[in-house]
Amino acid sequence: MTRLFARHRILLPVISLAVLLALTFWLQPRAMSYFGMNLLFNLAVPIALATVAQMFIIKVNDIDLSIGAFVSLVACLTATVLVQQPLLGVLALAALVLAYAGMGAIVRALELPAIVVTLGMSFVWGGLALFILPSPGGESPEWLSALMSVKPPVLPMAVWAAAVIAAVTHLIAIRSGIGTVLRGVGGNARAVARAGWPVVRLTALAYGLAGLFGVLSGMALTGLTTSAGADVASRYTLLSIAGVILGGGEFVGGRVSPTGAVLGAFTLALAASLLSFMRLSPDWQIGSQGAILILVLTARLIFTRRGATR
Amino acid sequence: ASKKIALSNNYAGNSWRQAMLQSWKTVTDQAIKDKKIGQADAFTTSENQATEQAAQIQNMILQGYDAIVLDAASPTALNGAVKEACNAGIKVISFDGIVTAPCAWRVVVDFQKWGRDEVDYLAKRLPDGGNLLEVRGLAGTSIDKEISKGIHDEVQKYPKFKIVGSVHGNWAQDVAQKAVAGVLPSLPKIAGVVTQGGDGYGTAMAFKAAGRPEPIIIMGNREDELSWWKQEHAENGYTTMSASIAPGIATLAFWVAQQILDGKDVPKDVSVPFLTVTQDTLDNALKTTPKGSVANKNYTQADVQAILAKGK
Amino acid sequence: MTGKEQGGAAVVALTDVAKHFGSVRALNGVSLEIRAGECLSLVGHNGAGKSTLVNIVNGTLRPSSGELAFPRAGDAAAAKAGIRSVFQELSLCPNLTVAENLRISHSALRGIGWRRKAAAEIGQSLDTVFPGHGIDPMVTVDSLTIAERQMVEIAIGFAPRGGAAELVILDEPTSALDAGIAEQLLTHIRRFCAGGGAVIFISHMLGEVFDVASRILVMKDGLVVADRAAGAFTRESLVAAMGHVAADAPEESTASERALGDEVVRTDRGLSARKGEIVGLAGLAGHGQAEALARLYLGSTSSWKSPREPRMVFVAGDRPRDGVLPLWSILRNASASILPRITRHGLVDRAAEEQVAAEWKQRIGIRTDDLANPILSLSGGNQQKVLFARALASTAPIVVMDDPMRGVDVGTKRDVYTMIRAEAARGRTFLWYSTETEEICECDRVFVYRNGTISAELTGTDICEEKILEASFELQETGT
Amino acid sequence: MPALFSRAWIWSWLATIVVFGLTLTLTGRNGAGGLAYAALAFGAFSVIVGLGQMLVITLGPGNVDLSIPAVMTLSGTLALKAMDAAPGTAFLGLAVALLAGLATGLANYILIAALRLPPIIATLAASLVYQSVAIWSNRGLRIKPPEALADFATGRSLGVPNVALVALVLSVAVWIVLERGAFGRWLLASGQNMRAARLAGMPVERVRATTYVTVALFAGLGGYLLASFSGGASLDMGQEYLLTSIAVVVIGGTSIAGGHSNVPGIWGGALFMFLVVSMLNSYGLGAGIRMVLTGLIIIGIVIAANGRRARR
Ligand SMILES: Nc1ncnc2c1ncn2[C@@H]1O[C@H](COP(=O)(O)OP(=O)(O)OP(=O)(O)O)[C@@H](O)[C@H]1O
Ligand SMILES: Nc1ncnc2c1ncn2[C@@H]1O[C@H](COP(=O)(O)OP(=O)(O)OP(=O)(O)O)[C@@H](O)[C@H]1O
Ligand SMILES: [Mg+2]
Ligand SMILES: [Mg+2]
Repeated sequence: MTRLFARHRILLPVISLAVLLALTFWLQPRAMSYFGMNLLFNLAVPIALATVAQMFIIKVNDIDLSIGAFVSLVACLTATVLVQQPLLGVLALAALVLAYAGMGAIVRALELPAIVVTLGMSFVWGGLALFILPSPGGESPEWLSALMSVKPPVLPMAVWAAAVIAAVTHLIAIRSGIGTVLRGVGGNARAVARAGWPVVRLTALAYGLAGLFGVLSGMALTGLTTSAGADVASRYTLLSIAGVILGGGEFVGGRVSPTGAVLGAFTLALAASLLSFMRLSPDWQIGSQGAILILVLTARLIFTRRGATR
Repeated sequence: ASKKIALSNNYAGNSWRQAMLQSWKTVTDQAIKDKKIGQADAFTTSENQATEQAAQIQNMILQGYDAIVLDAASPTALNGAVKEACNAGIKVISFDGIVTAPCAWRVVVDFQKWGRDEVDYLAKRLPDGGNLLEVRGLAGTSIDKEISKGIHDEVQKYPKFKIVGSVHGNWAQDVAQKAVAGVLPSLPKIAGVVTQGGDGYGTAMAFKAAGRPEPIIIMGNREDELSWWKQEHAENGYTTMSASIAPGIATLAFWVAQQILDGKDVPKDVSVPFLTVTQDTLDNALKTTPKGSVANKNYTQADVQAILAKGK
Repeated sequence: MTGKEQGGAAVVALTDVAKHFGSVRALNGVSLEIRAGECLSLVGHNGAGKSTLVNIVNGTLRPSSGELAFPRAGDAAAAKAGIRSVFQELSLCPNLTVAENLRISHSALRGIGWRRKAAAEIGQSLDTVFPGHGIDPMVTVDSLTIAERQMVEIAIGFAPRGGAAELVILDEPTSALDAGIAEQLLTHIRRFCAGGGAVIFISHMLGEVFDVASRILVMKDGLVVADRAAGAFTRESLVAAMGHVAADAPEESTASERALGDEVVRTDRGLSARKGEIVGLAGLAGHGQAEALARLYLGSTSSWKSPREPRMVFVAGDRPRDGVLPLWSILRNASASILPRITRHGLVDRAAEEQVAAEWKQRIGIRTDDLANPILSLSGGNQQKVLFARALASTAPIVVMDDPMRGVDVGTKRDVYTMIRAEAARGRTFLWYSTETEEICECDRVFVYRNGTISAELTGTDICEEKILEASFELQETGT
Repeated sequence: MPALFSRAWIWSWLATIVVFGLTLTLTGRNGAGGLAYAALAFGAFSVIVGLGQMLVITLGPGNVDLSIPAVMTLSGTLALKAMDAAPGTAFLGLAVALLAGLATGLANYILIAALRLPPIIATLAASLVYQSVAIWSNRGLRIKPPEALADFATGRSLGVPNVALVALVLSVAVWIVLERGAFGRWLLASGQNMRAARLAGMPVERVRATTYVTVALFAGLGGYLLASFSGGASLDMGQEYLLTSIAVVVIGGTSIAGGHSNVPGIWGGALFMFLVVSMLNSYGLGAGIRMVLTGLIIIGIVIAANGRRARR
């Protein structure tokens, strides 16, 4: 049993999500429908994208404290510049992705602690966002809102989106050759360097991918909420870290799972909903989020520890 | 009378919100006992996040509430969720932090007017004008922008006033205190301080610590602000004004929701005045305000029916 | 063999290559040619320079001086010349699968289905080298045993990787393999060389060396001391060529001269020691000695209490991992274990600290002009002396030493031996893991480890290289 | 050696001096005293929690305490509630605040050690629970501190704010423990190499537990003083100290890789963080530019300090 968990790390996030989902359906049978699932999960889509972005950073043994501010900035750009001047907007978003890659290159080349650099950058992104959108507003591009509210057959948009995100990032991070090398950097950077790879450039690539998914997250968020604000996603930093860990990832060693990260993000979103279905007293609604995080992570750590000493 | 109403609140971290939750509970408990409504649950998310609140609204749709009373984190970012609620036949009533979605009702407070009233009061008190310090709220929010706009627009009318400094106090005494203390050394003599509520006491503390003469600081109905004012008045005749939204506005929104569910025809915009405290009403306001809380007013069904009747 | 290698150019040619790390002369001028079809075996003591030499050949290190050429390929880059390496320390990414690890060193592998191709390639290589290996190319490396990981590394070394291996360097490839698997490897090496490939094979297992080598090169202190065809050596002459001159050590320390007290250590795995005894742990590196000592030490001390008079102290051999506190001065490193004794009211008595450190600097001869210098400014050997001082300065009756003489020069070693004997005479007990036979011979009693368990307990005159080798090298079957 | 030592914290002090000078160009020389006084008073709180955060970060990579804001809020709330503005209860309040710190510190340590949660997640999750306890205990009422305590917290001795004197005493104590004490040696060793420290006979678990409890005690004290200073505890009063506590540590030259702390740097970092906001406010820059500049300056200082360290 424990060996099974050690082999297939993905099982634990799947089971946590399934258990929470079952509890939710039991408490709120109405959620068990096309409509219900959409309501439960559609706002988890941008969180999942941000979690994937965080995963690319954790994959190379760093941590990103700026992703929430970054996603907010992207949302602000999407709701303003991208609508008014689409070309400029696209260029700005591309520049942001490059800036992320540059951040990675600087972190690795100067051997700076990523946690500090990203902390500083979180102020920069937040400031730029305020600059673009001093108060909430803006309007998401039509096509984006339409895209985020499509009603695909069989399953709601959120579930399809999760499947697509998981599949695409799985392809990039796990299946592709370069993704494999990137995970190698997290696992044993020395071995990768010995085999002749330029590690600084690889790190920049990982950060660049994180930037790309950060951009997607901000756009998805704007499409869903139809507008933006300078701190609309500030919680995403900690949510994304928790999501990666819930999804079976580890802070060091290049051990991450894109599918797990998506599931982790969905689990977090679901946990919040479950708590609200339980109708706790408002005093304890915030604390219970912490408690449920501790519970789920404890389960995970018991399994991985047993797995390690098998 | 068996209808279910939910309160969606995005923040619980200050005395205003806590007083609001308290008012909600007092009034709705009684309403349930009186069989005027079936159920009225309060839900709170942390940290003023629109995304979490949107998810919360979506959950309320699933839970089958008949109406959602909403203090929104953002006027626009919840519109997606609000529209879904409307589509599901749920009545949405926003107050304090209102939403712009056309299908929702709004219990509106004219924030710009608040800002203008502050400046007008100062103009009356300071006919010679002088330097003003502006203490703003949370950067990036719409309420902050609205009040500030009202203040700046109105100052245009009084050329003798000059806003010489502007800091963000996040509607919190300790943050305001810190921000004001940081700019005071570089400011000339200040005649008046325009604020946004919840920051007047901190501002006063900062002036006191810097050993500067106390300007006229507009207060925001917090108990500590009012009692400081009272004390200063006793000592040296200090006079100012105080205004804010009463946290009990939530109960007004509640009764509006109840009326709508009852089939009454209610206009989309219900406007309410501020709760203003003047030197004359100060003692009375202090008496009715719990220690450490904020001046409040709970609305009754009759109050609301009267307001709605007047509105027509 | 065939005329091919006489006529063909050498795969690798080194001319007077030297490598210095700061002031450490790891390699002191080595000239060497390796031809196709040859299996060259490198032997020598720990730190003789074997790894340094092969790391120069494969391009990981740049020589400080001298020439390195690949005449056969006519190309300067080792990778393009078909040079492959299996490093001494693990060079796999533990979070990747076996097939993915092949991808790291074979960047030409791309396109759709590369994983399948990689799996097929590594699978085939594994099948060739280790028939019946039972390793699934699709499992992650961290779920493999140490031996399986080593097999994977070797298989990656021999895999075609888009060309063909000309020279495969194997740095102690069998240290983690059991006899059967090792035999498969040796068979493959012979086959590979017969097919025209060249191999550099480093091992401390002399049996294997004789089994597979066509030529043996003996290194000592960065120099080549012997380079002959394998047939020209006997086991005895090879050991003699490798070994230190051990004759001048006067026999003055036997248990009979000291009164041994009661048993003070006994573990459930059979390790025991008496008061005043010097107990050796011998055997090949990585056969469980270090783990046994760590288990003993961690089990007998607490991570909550730091008593004034600890029961046990530890001397680390793996300095970066277990010993040195790299940001600190020599002084602070030296006093790390005696803090509770020199602390008054929670504050460290710095005068006392300096006094103790100065005394041990004197006694153990730490070569520095100022104890306030950073520990990393010391040579490795001197860093090791600081760790010794740290342990011996405490009052602990039991001293646990995990191969503590790495990088310590001969003169100091003698001093330390004397000191250990003196301390033992005063009633201290030493548990001493060493990879050097010379040091093991200093002990009163020796436990030889093999595959994580004690395979022999030797006392008195039984403590000699012969018997230790016998118990650790598994040479019994050859009947020496 | 002293020259070498200076390098780590000199950057934060240089930055502080530059920012102070730039602000003075606005205020003129007579503003200097006021600005310095304000910086000391408000910097003191950052110093107190920053010292605790520094100890945790010294423990090595991955160690950080994200529950500082919640612990500040909880202890401030509980302490002021226990005192209930009654005279002569200052020490009772202090005891309550420290007890709250002790309890939360132990809880954090248990989550980290027994459940093996990564500290970053453990302290984050726990902080949500502490926040709820604070809400539950007093529902956001701002109870005034006893008068004597408020006077002490906002007062000055020898021209220096009392809170800065408290921070100074704590700093000296931490400095002595780190530089002279056995515990400090153990902590610094554990941060460099936990395994080597353990093998050298050091009580590494005790060090870890003590450190996590100490940071919570400091946060508790910080919350108590801040609440007394600003006239009451509010539910979000610790919020800004989440990033500030980390920022002052890294700006101050403490290595995020552990094993190395820097007490003088904490003061440099804390004064800098206050003064940079004051400067940007005084120059009348908007919130956006202010944040961008703050971030860039932080990164600049870290690159300067780190580059130095690499060259050493
Ligand atoms: N990167 C380095 N920096 C400093 N000294 C080094 C470095 N690498 C090796 N040395 C030193 O060079 C010498 C030769 O080391 P080398 O690894 O070549 O020995 P070896 O013969 O392979 O030993 P073993 O049998 O233990 O593997 C040793 O004294 C070692 O401490
Ligand atoms: N990076 C450095 N910074 C400062 N001093 C150094 C540095 N490296 C070496 N030294 C000094 O140079 C001296 C010579 O070092 P070296 O490594 O040659 O010692 P050694 O005689 O080989 O010692 P051992 O035999 O113990 O290895 C040492 O005393 C050391 O203090
Ligand atoms: Mg040397
Ligand atoms: Mg070697």
